[in-house]
Amino acid sequence: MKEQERFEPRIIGFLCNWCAYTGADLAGVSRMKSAPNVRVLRLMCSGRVDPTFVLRAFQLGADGVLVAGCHPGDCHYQEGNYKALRRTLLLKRVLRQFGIDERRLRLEWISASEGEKFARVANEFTEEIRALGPLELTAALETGPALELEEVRA
Amino acid sequence: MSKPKLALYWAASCGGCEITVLDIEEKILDVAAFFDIVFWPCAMDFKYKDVEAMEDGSIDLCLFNGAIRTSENEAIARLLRRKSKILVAFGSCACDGCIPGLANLTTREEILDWVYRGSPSTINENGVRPQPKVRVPEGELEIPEFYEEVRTLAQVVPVDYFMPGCPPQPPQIVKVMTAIMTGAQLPPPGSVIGAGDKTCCDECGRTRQEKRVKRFYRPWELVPDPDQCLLDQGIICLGPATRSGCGALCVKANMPCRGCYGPPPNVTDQGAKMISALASVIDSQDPEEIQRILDQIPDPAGTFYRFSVPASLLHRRRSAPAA
Amino acid sequence: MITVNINGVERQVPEGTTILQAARALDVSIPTLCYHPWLKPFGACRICTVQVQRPRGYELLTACNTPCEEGMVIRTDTDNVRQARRVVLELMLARWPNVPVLQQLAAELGVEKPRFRSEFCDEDPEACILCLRCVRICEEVVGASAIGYEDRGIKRRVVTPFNRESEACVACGACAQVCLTHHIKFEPEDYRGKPPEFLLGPNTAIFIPTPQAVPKVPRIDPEACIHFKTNGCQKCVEVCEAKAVNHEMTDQEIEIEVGQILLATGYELFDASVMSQYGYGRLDNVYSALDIERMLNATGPTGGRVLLKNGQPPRAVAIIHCVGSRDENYQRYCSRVCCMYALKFAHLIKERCPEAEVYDFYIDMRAFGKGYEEFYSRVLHEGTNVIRGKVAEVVQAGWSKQDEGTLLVRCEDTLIGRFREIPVDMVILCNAIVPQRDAERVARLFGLSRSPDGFFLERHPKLDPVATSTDGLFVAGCAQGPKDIPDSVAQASAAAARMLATIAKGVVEIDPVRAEINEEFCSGCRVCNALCPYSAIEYLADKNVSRVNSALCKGCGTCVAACPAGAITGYGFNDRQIQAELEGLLAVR
Amino acid sequence: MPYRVHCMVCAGTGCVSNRSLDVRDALEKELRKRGLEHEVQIVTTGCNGFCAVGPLMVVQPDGIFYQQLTTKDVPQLVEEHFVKGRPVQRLMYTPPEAPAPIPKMSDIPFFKHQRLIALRNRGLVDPEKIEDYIARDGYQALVKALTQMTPDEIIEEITRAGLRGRGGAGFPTGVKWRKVREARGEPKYIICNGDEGDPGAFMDRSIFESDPHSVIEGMLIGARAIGARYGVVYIRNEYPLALERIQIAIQQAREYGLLGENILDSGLDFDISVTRGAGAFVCGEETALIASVEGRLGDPRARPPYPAESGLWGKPTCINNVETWANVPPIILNGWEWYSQIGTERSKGTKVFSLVGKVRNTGLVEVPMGITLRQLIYDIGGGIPGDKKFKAVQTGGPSGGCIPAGMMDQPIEYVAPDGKHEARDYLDLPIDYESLTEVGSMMGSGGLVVMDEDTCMVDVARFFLAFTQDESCGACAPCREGTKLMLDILTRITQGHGTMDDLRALEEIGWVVKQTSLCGLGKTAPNPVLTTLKYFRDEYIAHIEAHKCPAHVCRELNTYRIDPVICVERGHGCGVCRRECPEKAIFGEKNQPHRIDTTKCKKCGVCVDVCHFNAVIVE
Repeated sequence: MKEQERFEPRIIGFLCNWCAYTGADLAGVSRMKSAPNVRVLRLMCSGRVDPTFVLRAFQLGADGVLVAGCHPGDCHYQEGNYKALRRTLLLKRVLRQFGIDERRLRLEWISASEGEKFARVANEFTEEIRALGPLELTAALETGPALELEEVRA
Repeated sequence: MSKPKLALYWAASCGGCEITVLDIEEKILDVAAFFDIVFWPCAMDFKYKDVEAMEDGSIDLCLFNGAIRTSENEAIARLLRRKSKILVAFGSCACDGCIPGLANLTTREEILDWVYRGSPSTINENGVRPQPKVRVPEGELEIPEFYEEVRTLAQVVPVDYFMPGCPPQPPQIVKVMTAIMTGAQLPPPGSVIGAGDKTCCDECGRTRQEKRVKRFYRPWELVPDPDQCLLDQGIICLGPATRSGCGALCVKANMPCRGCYGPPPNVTDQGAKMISALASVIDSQDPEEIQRILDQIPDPAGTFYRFSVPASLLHRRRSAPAA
Repeated sequence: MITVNINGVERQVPEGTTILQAARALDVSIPTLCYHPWLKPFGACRICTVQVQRPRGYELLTACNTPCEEGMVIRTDTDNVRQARRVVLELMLARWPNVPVLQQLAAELGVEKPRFRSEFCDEDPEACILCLRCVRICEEVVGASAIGYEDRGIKRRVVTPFNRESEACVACGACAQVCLTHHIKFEPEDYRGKPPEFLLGPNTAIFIPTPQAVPKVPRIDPEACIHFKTNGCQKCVEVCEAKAVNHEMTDQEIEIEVGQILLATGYELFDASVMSQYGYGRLDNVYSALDIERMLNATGPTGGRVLLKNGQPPRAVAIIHCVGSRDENYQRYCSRVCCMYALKFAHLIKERCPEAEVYDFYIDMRAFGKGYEEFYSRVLHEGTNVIRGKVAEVVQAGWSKQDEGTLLVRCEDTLIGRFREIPVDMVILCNAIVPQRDAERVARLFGLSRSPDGFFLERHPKLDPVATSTDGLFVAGCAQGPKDIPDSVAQASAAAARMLATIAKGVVEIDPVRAEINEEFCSGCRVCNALCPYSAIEYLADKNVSRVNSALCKGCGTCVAACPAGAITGYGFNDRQIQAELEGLLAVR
Repeated sequence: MPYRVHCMVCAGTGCVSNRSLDVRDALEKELRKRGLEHEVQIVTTGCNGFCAVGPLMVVQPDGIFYQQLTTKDVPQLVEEHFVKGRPVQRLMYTPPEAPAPIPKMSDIPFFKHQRLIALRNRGLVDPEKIEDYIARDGYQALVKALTQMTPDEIIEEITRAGLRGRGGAGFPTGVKWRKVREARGEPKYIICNGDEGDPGAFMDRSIFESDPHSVIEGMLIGARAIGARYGVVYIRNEYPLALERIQIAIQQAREYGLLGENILDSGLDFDISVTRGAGAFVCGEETALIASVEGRLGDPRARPPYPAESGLWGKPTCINNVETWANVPPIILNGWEWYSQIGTERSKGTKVFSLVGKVRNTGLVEVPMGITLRQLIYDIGGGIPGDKKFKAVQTGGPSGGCIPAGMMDQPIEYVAPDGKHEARDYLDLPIDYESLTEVGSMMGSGGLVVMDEDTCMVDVARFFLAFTQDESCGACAPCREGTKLMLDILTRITQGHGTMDDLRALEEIGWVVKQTSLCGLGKTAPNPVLTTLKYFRDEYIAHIEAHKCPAHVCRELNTYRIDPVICVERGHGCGVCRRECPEKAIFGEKNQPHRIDTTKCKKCGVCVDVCHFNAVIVE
């Protein structure tokens, strides 16, 4: 496959502000090479990641979603990461039932000092999603996304 | 001045919503008196051509229940949209896809294969399958096309009001009908009527503790305490993520709410919200133990999206099932 | 008021005053024996006889119980009075010649030698002279009525019913206190099983526990105080000018609205008896560090002298470090303070028993503080033997006479690589410092988590050691981990400073990022209540909704994600903002 | 058909112990045998007082007095007296020197000099029948008091009558009643003190046994006067018959509505309960008695407060002796003038004395105040038996003193009514409260012990002091220790080890115990010793210096000698004494004079008793 037609996966990365985001920042500061496919979204805590966001990301065309939080016990808010862990485990089962490969959703613990780990995870995850290919979730739906009457109102 | 015209139609659904209209007992007489029922194929013998003969927008109120499964459903949906001023997605099937919508978790091929070959009660040696057009001695027969997926009414035509519930409860119907009949000011188009803004918990009345669930039980595994919140007792109840309006009927019968009244106002994906809430209250920090607890939920998608697969963000399963 | 004439002096006295009281008011001395200010006058001894003029001559009456009458003329110094008192006294001396109080009275009244000797004569100087003050105080003041008298006439004796120990006796010692001849003794040792060191001063029911008690005020011991047993007595109330005694006072629970709390609940000493090999609580003369601290204290049971159980000073003392600390099966951490106080003990014992031999068993001598190392070398110079090795066990020495009572300390001296068995008289165990027994309950009460070793978890071990994860809650001293006094003081002042800083600011700043519940959509399902690590979300039962305490909320957003009704908005990171970000991120292919 | 003859058989304790009831039964059987049971009524009465000659019977209406009856005399008596109408001389009472028996009871000197008020119904009523009492104007005084007199008038009557307490102190009863009436506190109590602890005194017993209703009526009148709600009869447990009779009387009074609620619908609610004394002499003292009634240990307590203000259960209480209560009905019935004529100027009415000791007619006599000792001992008492010389009389029991008779040659003080002192022989001393207290004795309950020359005064003093010492409650030191020490001294003197200092000690200690003791027992215990010391000091000195007991009562001081002449001439050396002597201290042969070895002789006195010829001389 030619360089430019190669499938470039679009990955959304929900990073917790205290550890993962700082780690990613450290990776950048330390000039570590990491795949640009991970598009970062900063949240105060991995506990803030609502499964709705993950589904919304897939629905909007993301091919993979990375959730990164502090190591268990390190969470700035004590237990936020544990909640992320539980939600992710349940969400993976539902994704499987919706025919979406659960590997497209990945949960990682990255501490503020693990810039190198962030880079590694970003690269690994990008290759993994590339292998899985595009999700094309809504291609078949003629009418496009469900008519969101709520939007009308909001 | 002639009476306002009322139309009801029964698309891809169980027909319960037709019956629930009658469940408003003697009030049906007021409705009949107020409205001129121009199209109710389930109750009286109306034909398509009768509707096509009407001018556009002449039907004042159309209660459309049922999801869009076949081409016929789509056609009549578009027809009634054209013909009626107010089109109401009446009942969960029309609003969120409801039980028929669960088909989106499988494919068209798997359904037909199972019905006409796989199910233990089918005897179909030569694998006959129904075709959209078939020649028979009498002539050419046509049946509607069986779409790949189930869509909600709003995913086919713009809908003026959504009235959730499987079926919508008679007291809610009475409230809506009297509002219309008395000419009360109607809410802005697109809003949900016949239900509350709060969740089922608001009408439930059971005492609830801080949620710390160590184990999930299936409803048949224990007789729940009638005064304590079911979720506290480890029974999965979708009450917290379901719009109020039914008066928590199921919970009052000591059975968990399954979410038929659809998501509450601020929630787009009812299933996702329930996953988030439920996962958060699991009382364990060890991954293996969490997995063991989650194993106690045999069909997560079916449980959390029982009534809202088509309306959900993922809408349907991707064609190729995962390896 | 009535007027009476005592020895020629006119005097106005209120109705009902007895002659004795009137006389004492005029400080005319009248001898008394069976009279006691606390008791109703009884008139048993007749020593207080005075002469009252009567129309037909005179009458000898007892002053203690005869009320004054209008115009009564009383003489307390006539011959008849002196003669009557002398002979009555001689009668009593005939029966109890050696009772000091009678002999002293005899000297006063001029009775040289008792002329008579009764057949029932009792030589005992502490004989009971039947003044019945004991019986009366037990009846009238104490209200226990535990003792009385039996038989009649010359054979009358003060006894407990059936001469058996009376259950009614509340062991208050009142009878012993008023007994003129100390016939009733009061042995505190075996009484009421109080630990010996409390039996120092008089065992009254109201006492100052120890000279250094803080606050140094007397307090009432409910088990000993008669009032709580028989609702009688309350003499302390009567005598206290400041009227400060109040028996109804009970513990009160007072609730104070505070903004900040400093948890300085301290530590507990590890129960060394669990390590049976050291024999604490089983062998004599095996003491824990706190026992020795109490013994060395000047106000302690031995007045500061280091003594064995048999009262002799020890010839050899063993001090064993790390009892329960740095131990796989008990406490893994080091208790930090034992090494230094062990050296202090060694120094003090050397000072108090110069010829005693002191052995100090340690693993690593941790003299980490300022001036600690210098103290360690000084103690070494004073001749303390230090042996590096964990002590295996302490056993009773052999049964031969001269070994009787000595203990053998068995350990492996890792410096010389040989097993050693050292005979000592006394063993001092340096028990580990462990969290308070109720630490679990206190932690949960304050929503505080505990570090693996059970002490309270500080916000950050290095950067924020005195604060905790909850704002306004601070921790200092051994509650946060074993430490010695300098460190504890430092932490305490740090915590105080932090609290004062917040108070000084007067305003609590909360960062904008936090959550808020829209009560219109919340149905009180309480899913969010348990989630919040800062217990910032409380459930309002009456309105059936939950509410976020914005002062406590840190804005982590966990509850926003979890709320099934979408009723919680997280400012700064609400759903619509994040949705918009998602759409932006995924807009470009 | 009414009875023509009434046989009043005495059933007092004395006569009953002499089997007077057997005589009654025999009489009854005999009368039935003769068919006379309808004509002759047998009445068992209380004690007549003449215990020396019991069992006795008085045949009414002619008042024939039979004495020392036995069942064997009954047939003759019935035959002679009841059938033939001739009284039986043999069974009558003949005074010692008198020529012939005296048939009529009223002529017998023992009864003639008496004046009966408290004992007015003795021998005339059956104590167990209220009807008999009513027949003798019983309860008339109560009716008069309830209907015609106000409580103040009752008190006025008693006060003017001059009635004084018969318990021994002689406190004016009227004054006591007024104090209790005016004292604050409800309900009020009245107590009948029947403890009578004095040894040898049995007046209260015989009042209870012969006429219990007079006590009840007296208490009812007292209750009306004082406004008392409850009465208590405190009676010695050692008087079973008296206890039974007073209980029967109370029960009968209740049945007749004379006790209980609204008595004779006069609005007076009053009832009497009986409490039995536990035998302590000290419980005769009022505060000790109250303690005993309240169930507490019978110890006296200091006074004031007097029982009048705070007595039983802390309420105002009036305590009077049995005889005092018995005197009340006659006073109310006959008026105070009648009563105040009897007795002396300051001691009105009569006093019942129990005449005991060395006197021929021992028994119970009720004599007017002011009678002299001589009349009492000789006229009534019949003199000293065995023509022994009268030595002294002890009055007032253990609290009283001894009055010598033989001091003729020395003028003896006596306070005459006009307050002047006159020298009179004590025997002619009119007995009343003041006279007896003057001579150091005390009226006391009325015990009168006559002593003849064979009585050793030191021994008498020791006997009475031993009693009070043993009965001392032991609460206060002087009485407890003093009486014991005095007793030790007296015992030493009677054993011959006394010294002259002992006498001074006895007086000193006696004085202190008398002056400083808490209650009446202690204050009066030394009286017997002090009075014997005062009047019989020579006997004490004899005991101490001569080591001799003039009356040969103190055995350790006696020496026994056999008169050789009598022993041989009359006794022919019979040797009885030699055989009987437990110590084998007598030697001698038949027809030989016997000799006592004084070193072995334990002075037991057996030889004196066994020698028929009085050969043994005691010096």
